[in-house]
Amino acid sequence: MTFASIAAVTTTLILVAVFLALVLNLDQMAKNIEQDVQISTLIDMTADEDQIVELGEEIEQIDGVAEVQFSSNDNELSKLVESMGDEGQAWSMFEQDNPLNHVYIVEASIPEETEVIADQIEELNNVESVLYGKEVVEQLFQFNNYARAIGLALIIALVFTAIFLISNTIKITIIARSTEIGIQKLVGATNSFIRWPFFVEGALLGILGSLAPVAVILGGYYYIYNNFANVVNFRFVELLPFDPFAWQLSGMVLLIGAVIGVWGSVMSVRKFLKV
Amino acid sequence: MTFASIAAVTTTLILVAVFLALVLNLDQMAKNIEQDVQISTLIDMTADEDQIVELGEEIEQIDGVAEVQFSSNDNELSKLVESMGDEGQAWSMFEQDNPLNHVYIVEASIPEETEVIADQIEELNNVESVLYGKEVVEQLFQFNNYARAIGLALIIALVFTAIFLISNTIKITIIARSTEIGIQKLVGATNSFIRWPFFVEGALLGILGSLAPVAVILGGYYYIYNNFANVVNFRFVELLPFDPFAWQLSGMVLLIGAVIGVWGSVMSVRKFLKV
Amino acid sequence: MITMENVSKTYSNGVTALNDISVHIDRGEFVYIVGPSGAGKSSFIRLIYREAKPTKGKIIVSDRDLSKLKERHIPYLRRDIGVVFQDFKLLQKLTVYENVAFALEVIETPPRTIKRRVQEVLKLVGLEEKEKMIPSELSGGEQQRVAIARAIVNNPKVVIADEPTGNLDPDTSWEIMKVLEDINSKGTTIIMATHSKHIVNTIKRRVIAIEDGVIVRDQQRGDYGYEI
Amino acid sequence: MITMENVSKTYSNGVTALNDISVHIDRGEFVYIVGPSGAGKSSFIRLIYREAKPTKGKIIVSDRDLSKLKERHIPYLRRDIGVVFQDFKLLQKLTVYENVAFALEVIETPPRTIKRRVQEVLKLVGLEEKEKMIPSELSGGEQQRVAIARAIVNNPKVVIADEPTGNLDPDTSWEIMKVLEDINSKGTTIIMATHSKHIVNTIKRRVIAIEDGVIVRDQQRGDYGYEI
Ligand SMILES: Nc1ncnc2c1ncn2[C@@H]1O[C@H](COP(=O)(O)OP(=O)(O)OP(=O)(O)O)[C@@H](O)[C@H]1O
Ligand SMILES: Nc1ncnc2c1ncn2[C@@H]1O[C@H](COP(=O)(O)OP(=O)(O)OP(=O)(O)O)[C@@H](O)[C@H]1O
Ligand SMILES: [Mg+2]
Ligand SMILES: [Mg+2]
Repeated sequence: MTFASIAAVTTTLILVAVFLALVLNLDQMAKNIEQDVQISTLIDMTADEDQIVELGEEIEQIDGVAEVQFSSNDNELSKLVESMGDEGQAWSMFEQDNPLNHVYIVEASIPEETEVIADQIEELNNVESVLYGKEVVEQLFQFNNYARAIGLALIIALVFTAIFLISNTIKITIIARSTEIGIQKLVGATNSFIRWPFFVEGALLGILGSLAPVAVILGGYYYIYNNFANVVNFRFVELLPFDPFAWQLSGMVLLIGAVIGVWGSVMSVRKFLKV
Repeated sequence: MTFASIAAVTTTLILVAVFLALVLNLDQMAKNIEQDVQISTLIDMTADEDQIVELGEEIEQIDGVAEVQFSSNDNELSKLVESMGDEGQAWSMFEQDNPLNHVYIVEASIPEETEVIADQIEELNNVESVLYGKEVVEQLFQFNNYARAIGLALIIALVFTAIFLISNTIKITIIARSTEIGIQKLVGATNSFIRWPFFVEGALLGILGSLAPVAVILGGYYYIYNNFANVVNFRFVELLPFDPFAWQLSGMVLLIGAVIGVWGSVMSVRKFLKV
Repeated sequence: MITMENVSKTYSNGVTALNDISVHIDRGEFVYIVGPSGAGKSSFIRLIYREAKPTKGKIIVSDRDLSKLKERHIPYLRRDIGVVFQDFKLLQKLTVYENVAFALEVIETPPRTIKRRVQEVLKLVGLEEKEKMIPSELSGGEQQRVAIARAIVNNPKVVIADEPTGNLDPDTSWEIMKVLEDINSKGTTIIMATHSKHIVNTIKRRVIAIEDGVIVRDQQRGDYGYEI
Repeated sequence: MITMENVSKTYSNGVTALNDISVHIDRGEFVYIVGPSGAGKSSFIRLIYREAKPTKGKIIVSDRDLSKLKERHIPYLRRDIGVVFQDFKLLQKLTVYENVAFALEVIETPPRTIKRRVQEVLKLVGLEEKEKMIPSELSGGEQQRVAIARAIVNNPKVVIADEPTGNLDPDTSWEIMKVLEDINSKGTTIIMATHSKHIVNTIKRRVIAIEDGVIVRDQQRGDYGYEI
């Protein structure tokens, strides 16, 4: 029975750990995306150098602008050629006759303000147009919010699942011992005398039950981090570094295990002390 | 106790359902990606119409080629302009002086054979070069394989978790009744007489325990499908349609619940019939 | 009916409860098993209905050789034997009525017969008014009488009773003894472990005295034989 | 020591086990509780150590008014009272030694004292050789003697015994009675429910007879009073 209890705690906590890792990583990725939202200010082809500098200063003075970076049309073309891979080679013939604008790349300090800032920039002189993937950004924000909400819901559901399973396990253990508890009370044992072994057992159960999950976290995350990073390297898909993330996660799981174990045991004993 | 058991089954099966939905969707998305791997055969600028037609026929005769489609350079340019959004407008000025090649778009019937076919096409006359995102495709295949492996591992782990938790629950229920079983045997009850109530109980427990998960699947997937689809519409990220997927998933969960319930109960009773 | 040949029983903790016992009990006999606490009376009884297996020796119960009895035939042996356990062994979640009916349900008696027969037997042991109560709501003596009712309800060939009057007052004890005598006179074999000098000395029957796992006396119409 | 005033006890299923009982038991008395099965003897006993609460009336045990006793003070009441339960109530996972020692552990007796005292008491009930066995390895009478040992081990002010000889042969019964007489002579109050006419009529003490929940007789140096 004790083995079964620990195994139940273990399986649950492994699930909690996996979800925590997933959700925290997703959340971090979502933050990466947010951080990466940039406004491309296409500068009028007709603007001379002074006007360009002046425009840069004006943009910097807008509230909420975090960074402004100049990128020449040559630079833009080579970025384009690069981003298109093999197919892009065909375009490199236009290097002499660059059809692109010079660009100011602007970053908002609060990503949600991107739209407001873009609108303000558009009003300025010598701005041909402003590009920031309006729809993409909005979609990303929404996706981000969804991901966070779902992630939070999943974590809460899982912690409750864990609490439920553990206290359920302990409760059944105690039901099996309720006769013993009744006899102990009849022989003159106080509630605290009866309670403390269960308290210790709960804590032990929680901690023993979280040892395997901690091992799984450390081993598994180490493996996944090292292998996954090579396979998936899209722009925003980047795992949190093993150190300190895996250690923090392990600490959280140990803590959750111990707290839930003690809590579950105390809750369950209380019911049976009324003999 | 019975309520607690059903609740434990319920929580586990909800997790199984969520994972099944996730994994099956991911798997489908991976398949979508696979299906979409195309080879762009850039045709020599110097080739005349006959030669182009001939090349098309030659390509079609290669083993494993599923489809060959011609796309003129005008067509390619407008696709390019389109795919680049606002920024692409600048390029439309080249419509008169199109720097692009005519293209044959080739699809392999087995996506993994893409590389072999591309190599064969490259050998043909009037082919300037062959583009198929070698690295991207390989990465996608690898990602796909990883996703499947991880998905499979997760599902197996979860089904075992479910089996473990359910049989654990039933086992503990039976431990609590082992005295009763012992007495029944001493009064002359046969094993099957004792076993069948547990059999029924196991099945009921499994089925009752899967009702809530089925409700969650139907309700939750309906909501997510309708909302998520609007938010995330990247190329390959497409959810399986509610009907029939959610119904199939519900059926699977019900079946898993019933089978696990009966199995867990039969397994656990066996141990206590040796009185 | 029951034959034991050189039977010994040593428990897994090393205690030898019975040591080379040989005895024969005929169909229709009424036998008292007497002896001090811990002598081996309950162990002797447990061997007959195969709750325990002998370490050595041969046991034959109503033409079944217990050493050759297959696991799955044990229930059928037990249906021929009604047992009053020293610790009652009632099903705690069932009512008095259901506990007694259970012994009939396992042999698939028709429900109508069950009802009539259970009420008949409950009346015999004086519990007709408590049929809806569960064991934990009964006094010690009442529980003992439920155990007796369950043992005799399906008219078994043998009734084995381990201290069936230990928790009963003399009046009730005599009533129970009357019931046992009655079914014995109809041909049922009765084996009864008891500490009651009075009963043994009043209703004179065969007495088997066990001490330290050995039969020290086997006497027709014997008396209890121990000093008070 | 123990005073009951107009005490009634009706169980939740409607059975009135005790009906307007008034009684006073002095420090150092030795009282038999007799009466037919189901009369209310065990219920009477359960009220004293507060396993059950009276439906009506007032109970005072060693200067504690039980109706005013706080939940958390119940353990201390019970430590003053040693109880031999009719169904023994032994801890099934502990050995004989540990079961008896448990009653000393709850009152935080020093380990050395525990060891000496437990061995002393086990010798008194004749179980010194079985101290390492668990209850399921004991005969009925042996379990009963463990229950007796546990009840007297911490020298309680009152010993309440519910049929302490129900599973014992006459010899062992008399030994137990000697033990009870002995601790009674040292000032311990003894209350003993019993069906043994012999014991009551031989060791003459105060007899309280209960029938149908009512005290029908309360007699110094009385006899058992029921016909065999
Ligand atoms: N399950 C068991 N495992 C180990 N030893 C046992 C077991 N049951 C009984 N014993 C031991 O075997 C001996 C005989 O026990 P048994 O129950 O047969 O005695 P008994 O004659 O019925 O006594 P009583 O009159 O007290 O019921 C005792 O010493 C007891 O401790
Ligand atoms: N927990 C309970 N719930 C309901 N009814 C009970 C409970 N305990 C006892 N009774 C009933 O109360 C009555 C008195 O029971 P009690 O146990 O006091 O009898 P007793 O005198 O000890 O009998 P015995 O000699 O058979 O042990 C009985 O009719 C019994 O059915
Ligand atoms: Mg016995
Ligand atoms: Mg009683």
